[in-house]
Parts: sequence; structure tokens; C-alpha cells
Amino acid sequence: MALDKNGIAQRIAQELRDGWYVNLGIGIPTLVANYIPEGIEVEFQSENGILGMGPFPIDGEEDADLINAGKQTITAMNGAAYFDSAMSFAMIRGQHVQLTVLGAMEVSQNGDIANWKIPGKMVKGMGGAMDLVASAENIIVAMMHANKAGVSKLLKKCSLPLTGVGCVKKVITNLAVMEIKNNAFHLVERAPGVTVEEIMAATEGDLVIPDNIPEMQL
Amino acid sequence: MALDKNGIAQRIAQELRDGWYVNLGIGIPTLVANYIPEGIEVEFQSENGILGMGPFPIDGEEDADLINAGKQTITAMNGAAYFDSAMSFAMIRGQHVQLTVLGAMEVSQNGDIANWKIPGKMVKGMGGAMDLVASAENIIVAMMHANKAGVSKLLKKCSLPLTGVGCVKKVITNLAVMEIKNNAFHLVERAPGVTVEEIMAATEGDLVIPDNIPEMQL
Amino acid sequence: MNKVVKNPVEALEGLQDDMTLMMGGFGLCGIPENSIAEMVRMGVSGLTCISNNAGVDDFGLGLLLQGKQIKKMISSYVGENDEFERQMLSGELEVDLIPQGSLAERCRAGGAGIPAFYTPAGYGTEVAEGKEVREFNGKPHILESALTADFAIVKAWRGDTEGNLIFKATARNFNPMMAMAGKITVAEVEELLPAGSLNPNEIHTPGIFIQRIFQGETFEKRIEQRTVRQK
Amino acid sequence: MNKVVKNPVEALEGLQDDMTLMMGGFGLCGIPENSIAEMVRMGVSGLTCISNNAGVDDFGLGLLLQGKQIKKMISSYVGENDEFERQMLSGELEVDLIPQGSLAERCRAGGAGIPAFYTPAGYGTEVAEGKEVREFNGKPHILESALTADFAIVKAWRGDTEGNLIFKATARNFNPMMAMAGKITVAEVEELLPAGSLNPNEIHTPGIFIQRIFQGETFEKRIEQRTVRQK
Repeated sequence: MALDKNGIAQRIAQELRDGWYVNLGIGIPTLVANYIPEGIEVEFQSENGILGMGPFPIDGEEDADLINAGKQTITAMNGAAYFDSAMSFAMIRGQHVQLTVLGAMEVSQNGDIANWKIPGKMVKGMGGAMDLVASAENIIVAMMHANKAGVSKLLKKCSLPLTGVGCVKKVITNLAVMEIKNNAFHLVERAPGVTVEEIMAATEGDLVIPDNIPEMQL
Repeated sequence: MALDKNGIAQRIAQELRDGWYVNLGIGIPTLVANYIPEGIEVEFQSENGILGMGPFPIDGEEDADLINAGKQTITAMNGAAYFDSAMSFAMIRGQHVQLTVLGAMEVSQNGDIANWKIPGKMVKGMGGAMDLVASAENIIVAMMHANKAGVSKLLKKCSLPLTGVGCVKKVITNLAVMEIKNNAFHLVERAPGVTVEEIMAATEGDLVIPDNIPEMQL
Repeated sequence: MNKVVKNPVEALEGLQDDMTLMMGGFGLCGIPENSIAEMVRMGVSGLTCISNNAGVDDFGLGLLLQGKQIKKMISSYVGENDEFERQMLSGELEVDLIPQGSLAERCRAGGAGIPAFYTPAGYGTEVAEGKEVREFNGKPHILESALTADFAIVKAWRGDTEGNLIFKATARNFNPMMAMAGKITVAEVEELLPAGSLNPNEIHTPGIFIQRIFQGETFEKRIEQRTVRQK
Repeated sequence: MNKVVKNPVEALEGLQDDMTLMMGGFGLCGIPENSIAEMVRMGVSGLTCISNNAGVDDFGLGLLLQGKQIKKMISSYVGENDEFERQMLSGELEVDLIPQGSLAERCRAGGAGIPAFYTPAGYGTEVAEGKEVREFNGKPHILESALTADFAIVKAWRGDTEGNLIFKATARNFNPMMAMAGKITVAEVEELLPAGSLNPNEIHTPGIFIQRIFQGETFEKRIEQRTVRQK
């Protein structure tokens, strides 16, 4: 069965390594913080200016001056630090953040990503996404395999204005885990109960399928 | 009579305007702080990382962590701020400091300055001088008119490696106040008792002499 | 070196139609509320606003958009604002969208006398159009230029009469860089203290960057996304 | 995310001959004394040191110069050091002198992923030789590149187990930028505290830049120019 958003977040959380600094985008990526594996310590950076972001505040204790990049009220962990936006993007651009997880509207088989604009229809802006994808060594895209109209979001070539070129290394969707290399999506894992045929049908871009495709262990 | 170093500093202090941030170089410029005119409030920036530098500490109260760019122990005024060297030079390069006073080994009539190196003999380094002279709108050079060997330091062309080009607007020496414009030194004031002839004799570069050259009022 | 002015009226003296402004804040967090209210009252128009966001419909820069006082926005993210989207899609409002990190760094550069720098952000995208591309360490970068403004208007937690500022938590965001990049920089603060009250080691923005400072009368500090958990 | 190591021996593990190091401090103020002492003990040599100054004859980096452990200095000012001047004039020591502001900004750029930037400092001088010149706003600027190091070694006043640092007064100087630019950054601190002891609003260098931290055993904090007045 295809995963829901929490399932995707849970699978992505398995990619975390002890001691990493991690930037989570808005949407599914934010949920990753709920599934940190036992024995793994990571610290969350939010690009508006905090390192060591904690959970939402207890009802009644929210502080208008303490928010994350999604403008949500948050708390700070012990050992947190606040800083300005230039310092925040110095961390990102300087590759001090070990993992970036973000959503996308489209990903192409050469690692391009589009997630900020639909010409003539919607422009919210790129926020920090262009800095993140241009700089991070390790980018995971978290998204549904197809859009609401049922059209594949894993393409030969992106049709929307790009956020970054050739930067995505891994995509984790409701159907599969895929690596991007040699101009193709390489299938690595299937969501529990999802068949290779279903994944093939949902993927517009070139999909390389090895002999053995294990199911995700959640 | 030619001024001594304190006299030069005293004359330079007359150039201060209320509300200015001022950077004083090592040597004669440092002495300017002792002659701030009545009713004038200025704040001193030292490029190692303090705004609001105060006088030397009372004997016994010196702090190794609180020094100026000359490595002298200092104090901080009420309203002072400490910052890092990148921020310090952001202030300087960004032209937030209204006046820079520094020493020189040579100044030329087009406003070039040399003050950091004598090839084969002495190299102390430029420290912050190159940033200061390249950025400041308002630079006063404070120096003796001639070097210890009696050779003029106000030249047609500098012979030593340059610190900056075309940047010096005003020179105040033991003999005179001069403005630099149109590729010449323009005599503005004489030190008390010093004659125009003495100044002419001590100046190798082109010297423009108006009809009326008042004495400095100290 | 007393920089204290009585109120936003005095603080914004000289602010005119068609000027370029920097406005601190991220979303509704750390925005100069009192100055925005005064700009609405003044009715100044034709403004170019450099601000990471555009507020919401009825608060923050959204108030200036409602009054059609803004000609152009230079921002990184402008979602959550219907009136904004309407003006942009209809062509009434010019919008220059730039990556958030480049926006922060371009403001800092403007204040720090760095006219231009190279960044990888935006290479291969619309953002790179018309910009020089150069490779460093085998990776393409684009040349971005400094931003400055006629007025930079920032909001701090505590300030002193010399203009030294301390921000609180993530309300710091763009305020320090914008403070550096204004020809005239105005700071509105929650608490204005005599010189000597702030620890010089804890100051985020040294007073040299600030020309005018005042204590805001009230701060609503509206929350955009109130997210909480139960005890 | 505990980054605490026991002592400078552990902190400098992996430091080898011919590496490039950044060393925080201005004059003798804010230098990593304990790490320098350990480097003398290790006898590591052929080093390229990026440091604003070179210490004095018998303290600071001067100790590494005495032992001929340094091959090249990248600095802005190296006066007040006879052994240094001797080695430089005799050609034993390579020296690359760069303006102090450019040095600070190049270290920050190295840590911030900015490969290069334009600055007016040094235009028309030896410093500009071989560098690209470009005019902005009618004024010539030169292109300066980022600096990074195999190890950056900094000294702070207070630190916590997460690597967050607070510096004291003008001992801050080059330490924050160098902390950003090391492949491995070591912080020695006067006082090492548990995570949560430092106010997150007062941190100068966030822990993300620090790989190893230890509390120094002793700090001599020698004063280079003791200037005082009488009561």
C-alpha cells in the first residue's frame, strides 16, 4: 500500500546519521522530526535563524519572536543558538548542514528540481530553496509520486521553472525510494505492498530497475 | 616654530565634527583623542573590534582581552560595542566611519600614500590601512613634513610601495595644513611662526600657494 | 551621539514617494510595526520595498499593499497574501524574487562596501538570467550585486541612545543586515535604554549603523501560524 | 552532539606536516595558547598559517617560528617580531601580506560558501597584482578569493558541549570567521559549560561550525602593550 505523508517522513528519518545538522523544508519534510531513530542525535536548522529547533510550544507558551521558516511557533532545545539570516545562509552555502530535505512539484532524472512557481498561476517565491539545493551535498526530495491530477512528478525533464539543476541525489515518495544517477531514477526500495509495475506506471522519467527491490522496513 | 607631535594632533582635532565616528591610526593619530574640542562628541572605532574606545585603563585594571589596534590596553566608554573583524571592516569599507586619520612615510600630490613597506629593509604589513584608505571618504594624513634624514615626505610621486592611490585629501604636518587637489598640494595654514618659504623648501611636490596663508589657531 | 527621536513621525522625516526601502522581518516576526503604521498614515507611495516577505493581507507590509503604496517588491517569498498575488498577477505590482540567502547577503554586502560577490544559488534558473556565470572549484556560480536603500527600517528588542541594538530570538532575521545598508537607518525598539545599559559583548548591531531610534508605543506582534502541543 | 575532547592532544589529532591552518587572535589577544603549546610539543612542521599577526618572539605563533615549524604566513601585520623579520628577509619564510579587512572577509567567505568577492582595498598596490580589476559605481575594485584551512584553531571565553561560543571583548577579532572556515575547527575555551548554559541570543559562533572543543588548562593571556593611566 502506498505510504501516507507520515510514512514518507518515517522512511526519510532512516537516512539520518548521528551528529548531523539537518534542514527540513515545509510540508512532509517537517514531519521527519517526529521519527528520529533511537540512538541518533541530530540538530535542526531553520533558515530564518535558529540551530537546535525544538517541538511546538505547549499551548499558551507560544512566543511571536520564536518561529521556524514555515512561520510556525516553535521552541528552542538546550544548546540552541539564534543568528541572523546572513549567518544562517553562510551555514547553508558553506555546506555546514549535512542533510536537506525538501518538497518538490517536479524532479527530473538528471537531478533538476522545480518547486517555486507555476507561470501565470502561482508564484510564492523560492524562499531559501535555491540556496539550499545549490549548496547542499546531500539533498533528499520528499513528495508524492504523482500530483493531485495523477500526473507523474518524476520526469525526463522538468516543465516548470527550475529551483536548481542536477542537485537532487535521492527521492523518497509514497511509492518508492529512488537514487538519481547517470541520468535516470534508480529504484532502491518499494513501499510495503507496492509492486514494481505500479512504480513504473507512475514514473514518467527513465527508471532503472535492478533484480532485487526490497520493501521498505518501517 | 614647527609643531611637535602633540601640536599636530591638536590641529587635527579641530577637524572633528559632532557625531562623527573616527578611526585613528597608530602614532600621532592616536594623540588626537586627547584634544577633542569642547562641545564636540565623537566616537572612536578601533579596527580590531570596538566602537566607543575609551582612555587607557587605570593602573592595575588593564584587561588582556580589551585592546586597540595598536595592541594597547584600553577601556570601553558607556555605549560601546564589541564585534568581530569582518563586522569591523564592514563599517570601514561601507563608509560608516566619517574620518580616518593615519600616518604615512610618503604622500604624493595626486593623493597616493605609502606607509607599509620599505623593500629589502622593513615590512611590517599594511594591517587595516589599505582597507581604510581605499574606502574612507575623508582621510587626513598626520605626519612630520620630512623624514629623519630631512628628506621631504610630500612628493611629486611616491617612491615606496603604495598603500592606496588618489585617496588622501588633506595632510597635516609639523609645518602646515595642506589640501590635495588638481594634482598639487594646496597650502591652507602655516604652523605658528613657520614661513611660507620654509614650507616650500620642505616640500618636494608641487605646492600651490594662495595669497593669504593664515597661521594655525591652537 | 544621541540618536533618539520622539516617535515614528520624526523617525521617518524625509521619507518620500518613489524611494527604496528595506524593511526588516521574516513573515510577521520582527517587523517594524510602528513605522509601517506611520507610513500608512503618511500615504507615501510608489515605494520599492526590499523585504523577505510581504506581510499578510491586513498586517505588516500587506497594509501598504492594500493602499497601493508599493510599486515594486524585492523579496524571496510572498505566499500567504491574496491581495499581493492579485496585484502581481494583474501586473499592478512589479516583483523581483531572489533567493533568501542571496537577499540576506546582498543587503550585508551593501552595508559592508562589497559591490558584488559570487554564489551558487540560482545558477541554471530564472534568477541567473542576465547575470555573469563563473566557475569556481568546478562549480558554476552567479555574480550578485549589493543592495542599498534610501531608508532601512528595522525592529529590535532592546536599544540604547547610541543606536546599539539587541534582537530577540528569531526576530533577528534580516534586521541586522538591513540596518547596515540604509542611507538612513531607523530602528524601532521595544525598550530604549540609556547608553551603558547594554553589555557591549551582547550587542548584535553596533550603533554606527543607526541614525534614528525610538521606542515603539505598542507592539501587536501578531503570530502567523500558531502551532502548539498539549501538556 | 557532544563535541568535547579531553585536551589539546585529542583536539589536534590528524594535524600533520604541510597542512594549512587558521589561527584566531589579534596580536596576543584571543590566541589559542594551549593549542599552540601542543603544536610546539608535536613538532609538526611545514605549516601554512593564516593569522592576522605572527605573535612575538617568545609567545603566540612566535613559538612556532622559533622552531621553524612554519613555512608560510598569510597575515596583514607582522611587526614586533625580530625572528619573523629575520626569517622573512633571509627568504626562509614565505609571507603573503593582505589587507586586514580582506583577510577577515576572505575567511568569512570561505566559511560561507562565497568563492570570491570584490573589494576596493589594495587597488593600485602590490596586493592587486595578478588580480582581476573591475569598476563598480565608478570606482575600481579587485577580486579576492575565499580562504579555507585544514584546521581552524580558535579561542573563546565560554563554550558549551555543542560547540557554541561566546568571545570576550576584543578577543573576538578573527576567531568567529576562522571558526567558519576550517575543515576541522577546534575551539579552546576558558570555561566549558553544559548545553543549555549559554543564552542562545548571546552566542557569537553557533556550534555547527565547531568539530572539537576543550577547556584550556591555563591561559597566560600576555599583554603586548601595557598602557595605563594614573588614578
